[in-house]
Amino acid sequence: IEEALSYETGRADVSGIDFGDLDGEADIELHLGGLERTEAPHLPGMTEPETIRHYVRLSQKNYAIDTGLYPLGSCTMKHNPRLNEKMARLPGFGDVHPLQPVSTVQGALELIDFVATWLKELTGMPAVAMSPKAGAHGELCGMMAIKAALEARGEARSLVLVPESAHGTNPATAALLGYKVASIPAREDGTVDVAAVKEKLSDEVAAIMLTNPNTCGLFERDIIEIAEAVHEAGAYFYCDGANLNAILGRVRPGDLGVDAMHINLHKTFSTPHGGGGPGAGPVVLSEALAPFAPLPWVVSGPDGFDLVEHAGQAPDDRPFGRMTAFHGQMGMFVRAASWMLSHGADGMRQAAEDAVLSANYIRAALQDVMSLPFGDQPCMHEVLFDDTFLEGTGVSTLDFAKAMIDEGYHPMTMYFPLVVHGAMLIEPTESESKASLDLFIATLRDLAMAAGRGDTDRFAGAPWYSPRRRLDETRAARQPVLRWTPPPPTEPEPRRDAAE
Amino acid sequence: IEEALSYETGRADVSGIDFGDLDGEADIELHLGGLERTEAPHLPGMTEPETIRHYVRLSQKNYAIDTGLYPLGSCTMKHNPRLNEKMARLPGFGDVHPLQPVSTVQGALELIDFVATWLKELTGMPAVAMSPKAGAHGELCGMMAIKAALEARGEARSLVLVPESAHGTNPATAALLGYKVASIPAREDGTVDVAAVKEKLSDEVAAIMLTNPNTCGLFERDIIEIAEAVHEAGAYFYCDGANLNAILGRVRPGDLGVDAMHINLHKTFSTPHGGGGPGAGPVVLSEALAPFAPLPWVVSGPDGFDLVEHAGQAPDDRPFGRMTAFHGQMGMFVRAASWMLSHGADGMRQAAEDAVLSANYIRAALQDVMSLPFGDQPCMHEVLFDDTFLEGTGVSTLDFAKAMIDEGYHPMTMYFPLVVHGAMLIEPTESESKASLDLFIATLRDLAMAAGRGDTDRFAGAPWYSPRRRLDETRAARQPVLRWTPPPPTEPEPRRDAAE
Amino acid sequence: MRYLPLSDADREAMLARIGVPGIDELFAGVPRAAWRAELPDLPLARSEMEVERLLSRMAARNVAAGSVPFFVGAGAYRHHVPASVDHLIQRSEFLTSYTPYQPEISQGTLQVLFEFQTQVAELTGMEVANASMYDGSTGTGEAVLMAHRITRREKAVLAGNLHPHYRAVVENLAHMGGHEVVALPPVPVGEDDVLALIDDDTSCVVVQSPDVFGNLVDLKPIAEKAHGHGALLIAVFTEAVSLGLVESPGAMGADIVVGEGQSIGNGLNFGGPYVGLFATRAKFVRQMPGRLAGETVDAEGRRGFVLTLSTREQHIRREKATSNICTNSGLCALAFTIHLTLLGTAGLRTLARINHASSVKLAKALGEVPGVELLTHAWFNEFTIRVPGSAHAVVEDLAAKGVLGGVPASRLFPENGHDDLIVVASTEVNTDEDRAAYVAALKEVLG
Amino acid sequence: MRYLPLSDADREAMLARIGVPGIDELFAGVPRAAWRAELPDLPLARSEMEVERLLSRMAARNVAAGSVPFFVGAGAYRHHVPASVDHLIQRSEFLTSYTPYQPEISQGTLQVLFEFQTQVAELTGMEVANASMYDGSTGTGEAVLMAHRITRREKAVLAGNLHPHYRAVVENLAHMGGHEVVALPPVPVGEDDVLALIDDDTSCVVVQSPDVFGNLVDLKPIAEKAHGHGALLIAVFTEAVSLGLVESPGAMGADIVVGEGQSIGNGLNFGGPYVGLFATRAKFVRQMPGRLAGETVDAEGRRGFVLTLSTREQHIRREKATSNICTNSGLCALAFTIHLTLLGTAGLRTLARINHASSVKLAKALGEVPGVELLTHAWFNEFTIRVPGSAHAVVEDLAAKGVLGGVPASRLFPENGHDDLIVVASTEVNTDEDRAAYVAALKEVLG
Repeated sequence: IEEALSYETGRADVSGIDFGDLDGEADIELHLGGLERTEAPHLPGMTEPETIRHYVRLSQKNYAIDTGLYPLGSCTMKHNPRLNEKMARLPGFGDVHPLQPVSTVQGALELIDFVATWLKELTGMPAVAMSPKAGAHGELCGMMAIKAALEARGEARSLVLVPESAHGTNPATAALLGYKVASIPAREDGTVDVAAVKEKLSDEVAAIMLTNPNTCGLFERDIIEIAEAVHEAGAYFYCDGANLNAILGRVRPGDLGVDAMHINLHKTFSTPHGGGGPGAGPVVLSEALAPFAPLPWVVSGPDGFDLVEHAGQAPDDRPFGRMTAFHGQMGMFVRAASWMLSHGADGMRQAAEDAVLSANYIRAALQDVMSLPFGDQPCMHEVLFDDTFLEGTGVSTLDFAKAMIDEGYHPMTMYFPLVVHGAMLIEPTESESKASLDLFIATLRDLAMAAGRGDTDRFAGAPWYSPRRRLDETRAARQPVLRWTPPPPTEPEPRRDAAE
Repeated sequence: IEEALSYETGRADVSGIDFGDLDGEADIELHLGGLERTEAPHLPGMTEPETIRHYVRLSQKNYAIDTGLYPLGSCTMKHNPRLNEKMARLPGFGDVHPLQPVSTVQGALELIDFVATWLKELTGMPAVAMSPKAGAHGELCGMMAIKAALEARGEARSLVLVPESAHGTNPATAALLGYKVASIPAREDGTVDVAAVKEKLSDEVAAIMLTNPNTCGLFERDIIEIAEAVHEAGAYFYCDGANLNAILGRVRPGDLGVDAMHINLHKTFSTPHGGGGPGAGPVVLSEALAPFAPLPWVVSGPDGFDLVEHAGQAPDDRPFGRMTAFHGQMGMFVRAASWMLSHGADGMRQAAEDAVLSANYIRAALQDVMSLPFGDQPCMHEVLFDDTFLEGTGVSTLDFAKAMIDEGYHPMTMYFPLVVHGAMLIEPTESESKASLDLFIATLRDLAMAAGRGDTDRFAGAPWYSPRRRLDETRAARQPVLRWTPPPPTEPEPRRDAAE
Repeated sequence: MRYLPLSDADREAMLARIGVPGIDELFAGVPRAAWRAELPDLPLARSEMEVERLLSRMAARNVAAGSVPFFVGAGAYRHHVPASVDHLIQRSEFLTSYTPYQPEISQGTLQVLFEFQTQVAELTGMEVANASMYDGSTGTGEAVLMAHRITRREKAVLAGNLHPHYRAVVENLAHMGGHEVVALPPVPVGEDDVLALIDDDTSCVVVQSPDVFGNLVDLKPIAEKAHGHGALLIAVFTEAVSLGLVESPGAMGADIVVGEGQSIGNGLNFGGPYVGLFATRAKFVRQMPGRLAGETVDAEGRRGFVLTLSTREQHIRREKATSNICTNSGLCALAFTIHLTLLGTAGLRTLARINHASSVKLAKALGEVPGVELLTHAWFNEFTIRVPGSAHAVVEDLAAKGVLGGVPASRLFPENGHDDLIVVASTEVNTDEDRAAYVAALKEVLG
Repeated sequence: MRYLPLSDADREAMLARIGVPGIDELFAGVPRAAWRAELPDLPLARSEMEVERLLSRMAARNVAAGSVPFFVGAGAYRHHVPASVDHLIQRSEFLTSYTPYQPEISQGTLQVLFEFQTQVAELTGMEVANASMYDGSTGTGEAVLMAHRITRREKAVLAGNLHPHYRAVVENLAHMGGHEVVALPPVPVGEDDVLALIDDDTSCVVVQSPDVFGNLVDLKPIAEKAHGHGALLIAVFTEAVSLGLVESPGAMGADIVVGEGQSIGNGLNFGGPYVGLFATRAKFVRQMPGRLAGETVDAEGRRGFVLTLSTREQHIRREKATSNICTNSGLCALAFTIHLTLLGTAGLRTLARINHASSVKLAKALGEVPGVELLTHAWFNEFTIRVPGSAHAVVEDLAAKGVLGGVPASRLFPENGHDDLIVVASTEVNTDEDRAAYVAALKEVLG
């Protein structure tokens, strides 16, 4: 069933909001200094029944964790408990203003302090900056702290080392701060070679940005050595925390020599992705970087909690600046706190183990029909396949992934990381039952065998059964249509009522 | 995508509920007098992620008002505002016990009194019994009040008059109270003939049960005369209020001589149908019947509200008994109150007018391709077609309705009322936009013309595109399978893992 | 008006299409005498914000159970309902769908009902269950009528400790339908004479366990006696969680089991909507009232579900129907099914044991308050205490101190003289602090 | 654990299939030195009921805005959000879906973003908008960087009355990126010297209207001067509802419009998550940061939507990307879109007028309190008053009396000496009683 745009069905003079008694208020004398709007924005209005139906129908065109397994490697699409949503909507959290007097938000500050404390304990790091709004924002925050620390030392280093397998945000973040990016190749086994790192290290290197576990689904086995080498060179170790889910409660980044790491609350701590956001990306910091953490932060004292919002309030610290207005993604903190409390120390560790177990189960069950680029070694919470098994079949990674849609699954992450050809990165998370994993495995085996048989029809045109078939992305980019515009006026046709 | 039964995927030893600190409590010494359960019930358990996905996927197999027009005549499937759901969940309404001290539930009693007051004003009736749980329960309540009133007069009348076009609940209710049912035929124009009523009236007649507007979508034009005749014969006039939506704010049943009428809060006042319930069926009563209203009821006094729960508390009244435990469908009262307040006197009248207008719009737009059994006269909030237009096409009313499913619509009410052949009763309600009505009309025109063309393939096998095709109802009734049972034990097969 | 999609321009266009000058012409079938020119004497439309403000103020005049130490039961119980349950029942596709008469596009609701029926049958220890009744009390009324149909007798015997509202519903139906009811007086301690009343005219014996005072009742001797006289045993419960720990009525010989399902998945809601559970033996299924979902296949041979055996029902059988009922408590049944699926066998057992433990702790603590006597010997999560003086006054005094301490028996049985009894429930939601607050408040009130 | 579907038996079966004796073998890649044998030093798993109790207690230690007369603004505003908005954004298919990288099964999210982009462009009077930023402050930072890219200059001029947090974000980015920022001091009354600072090195001028004190600013002369020097005008707003009544930045000549969308569809949430709105001229679209949804067709020629122009983005361009941003504020943007669709042009205008009226009433009433001076002459729903003595103390005293009366300017600008100013907002949620309560409390505090 097709669903038109609100711009095609809505009407500017219709509203789904009544103002009741207040309607009269609108007639008051204006104090706008002559700046009244001259041209009204064109906003289609709909009554509530129309609005509900429009967005319910649109929602039905989406895939979601609640409707099926979401094997997107590096994205950690896990179950979002409904309790978390309920807690975030308590008026004491959801209906509190960021600039209310501190005396009226003691519980809110306590909540932030609570999440901070748990994040520090889980990562073994002494400090955390809570305000970054998402993972990439956290990266920016961490790298800013590094830059500030270097500046405090009077050094202006120019280079950041980033492995080939890194998320694109890593080099983009470094570049945003004016750094040049030097790429480090991966070893045969998919990990970063400590020798390759040492080779690039110099007094021009500000930091290395490593993802660990890395995007090949492997733990960087030389990480401690790498960290030591980096520190020896006077540089800092930024760790991309996107894959924290694999090691939660088992390994502490602080024990590995990490100086800064962002934490995606929307991955590891189950705050919902919401079709692409909002995220939340607190950054844990080492002793060396802690003094440079950005404003604001929460402090606790004998009279309760307080907020440090200005540098003048914290004479012993040297905050490098402010990442955003206000205090960070409070709504996400509440959800994460709910998840943390629910799991506890034992449940979090179990979650990490189950995530790793499930990824390895998929690896073991598919290795004979798909291909593992780095051989038969255990993976962490995600397993990376390449397209060797599709060679000569006429089926591409993209085709294979799109064919999964017809089987009722969201595709895995494709063509990432860049270090292997035709990458397929699968992350089941700890939220899937064994029955669900078995069905997923059976489906992928079936597809892999169909590809092997040369059943290319099933792949080339896929998906067939989704709300849309393959979309022309080239056309979208070449002739961008980024908003609705009114259709060109046509000759008025003789009026034809649908009812006639 | 298929979804297995919870009994097939759940596991008795799995739970989606944790008890945390309370787990230890379970080991306490028992005080059960030796009545501990010997055989555990077989209940499949699922963790929360599994449960959410199971029921989300099941929900996706349902049609709903929120997903499309629901043209079920006599059912009044209108928009259910989300505000109502929010209000019903306020802790002060949703988390209050029916037997708390009256001093702690003053707001709850006020709410019941509020709804009662509005219902009385809207119907022009002096009293209302709030406790009936649904429409049919309200009928039972109203007819009990009539029986009680007759008994109080020392009369034991034996007969209830019911027109052919009545809902099945009417005769069923009369029978439940030991009455014989005498049927009254409809006139050519679809209404009840006052002469036919008078002919059946006698001192054995306890009541007439009339639906008004009736199930042919017509207002009973002789209703006042009928009421007078009924009263003259010493009988009472029970009005089935299912179709109140047509006349809300424009006609008061109390002005028509009605003695008792139930009100479906889940129809006229938009409390959600929820896949079949819960409903709520308060009954308004005339002066003659008011003293016999069942327990309990709310009274207001200088010190606030009070509850009359026992006959002894109301020496001047003669309650006939109790319809149910506690005070009725409070949760539905809150939703109805929210709808009433939102619409106000003006909005309710407008809703009724829009409902009538929309039904007539459909009538006017389809009358040339479908067939109206009672000619070209205005209808109320629903329009009745018969299958004359399908004669000779090989397409039945059922086929026609099932073909609507493939077009994305829920079928209309079929084969009811019984007074016309192959009835199709369409009620759009006031919740549809003109664009939505136009699309519905265009679809039905298209189907009617396809049937006329003899395009029987489109109908005979329909629906083709729904989660299930036509289901074998005969088999279901002949060999009833009303619950899951464990599959018979089979020879253990050699273990075959899905992963292999 | 935010809920009405037609604009004035739409209305005019539609009237033109219909061919009438105004809306009044469409009401031409209504006798002029019945037309109301003026609007109802009620306030005009209000904004969402205003409605929210008004109703929130009303709600704030109630003491929400969750805001105080809370021990009220006697037919409705406060339990913790997981957030996921309320989330799922608010899915548009469940909330705003109709009775699943068109099975092709209602498999969601139908499969849920099939799961529900299986769960209820398992829970009660019976073979089949229907898709739910309005609530426990009306279900009990229907059970008695069903027993009359099966036995072709018309006398029901009611145990004294049946919930008085349930009894009132049965008596009312019997009175109105011309049947006989013999009801015993309530007996807070000890047993009543229900066995003695069973004779060859008896259609059914109706016994509640846990009863309204909290006592657990061994149904086996009653079933035996009833069956010996060709009568049926109707077992009633008001606390569904008890079935996780207490012997099932089916195992004790009941023929029809009926009860209130509110405790699982549903909030207190000041008494409604609730969900009546109704189960019986397979051989009685065609005499069972209410809606039933059944398994079948579709045109392609795939398993599917439909409403079935509707030839029992009013919309087909009219005056010959088994009941006039034509709704179930669908959404409440859905909540019940989801919550019970989350619990599973293991979770229900733990929940039941925690409830029992909670009430045992409270019973012991209250029994040690000077002047208070614990009357109940075997119970699940509810029991009865005797206090010096008026129980009604004690409960009011407790409420004034912020403790909702139970139901005075005099509110349930105003004519039976049990003025010094309080029926007290304690569930998994009650903490040690709640119980300590009760004990402290009671000491103050009595002291 | 209720969220973990694997049972111990499942785990064993899976380990066996993998062919390892235990879970530790799967962590073999982790250096032994980094293994933690013991659990983190944190409490163990808790039940839903316990978590609810703990977090509810924390929440209860805050004064919820809706529970008191509330007039706090300065970058976040309390408006009424219809219940339907929150219902819809909680639909599983919106709430628990990922970034719509697979357009075939993400048309719901993509079409919403396309509607959102159109609405934002219309609202701001611009040609195109992106699919949202984290919030208004970070969006402002991105806007400045975008202006640098377009003009190939690196000096930004900030008006004094830009929200100080926004200014801090811009300054931080500039400092870290090696760019120049010239920022003027705040000017509660009158105009600052922004015009004088624009020169041929200027990349952009950043001006907020309504500004942080509530003043409306005529952007036309600033746009003219900026354009004359080849610089861009970045117009900032923190109150999106103002765009329903105040001249659009686009109409006044802005090149980039950026602001906070929280006011529409989103609650206060103690500062986040919010939704940044970002719009510009069509010719700058390839320099725009953030996600974009675009229209195209599928293999059958049907209209559909995709994420597009991603060659600007980090996952393709890596260090050459326009920004490192890789999320938007999807769910908040959805709430914004739904609420704005409910409002429509007519509803937004009425809402904006009601807001203005609400603040005009309050401004007049407060201005009549002895000792209080109303400083703002032209405003939307927020204005600044001068009180005798410390504004900080007055606000605290008001809070103690149960009125949240605004933000002391000293909290915003601690180093600029405006210690006697309070920034006060009044919206459609404020009633006459709220305003009367404020006036009364203020008189008491000052009296």
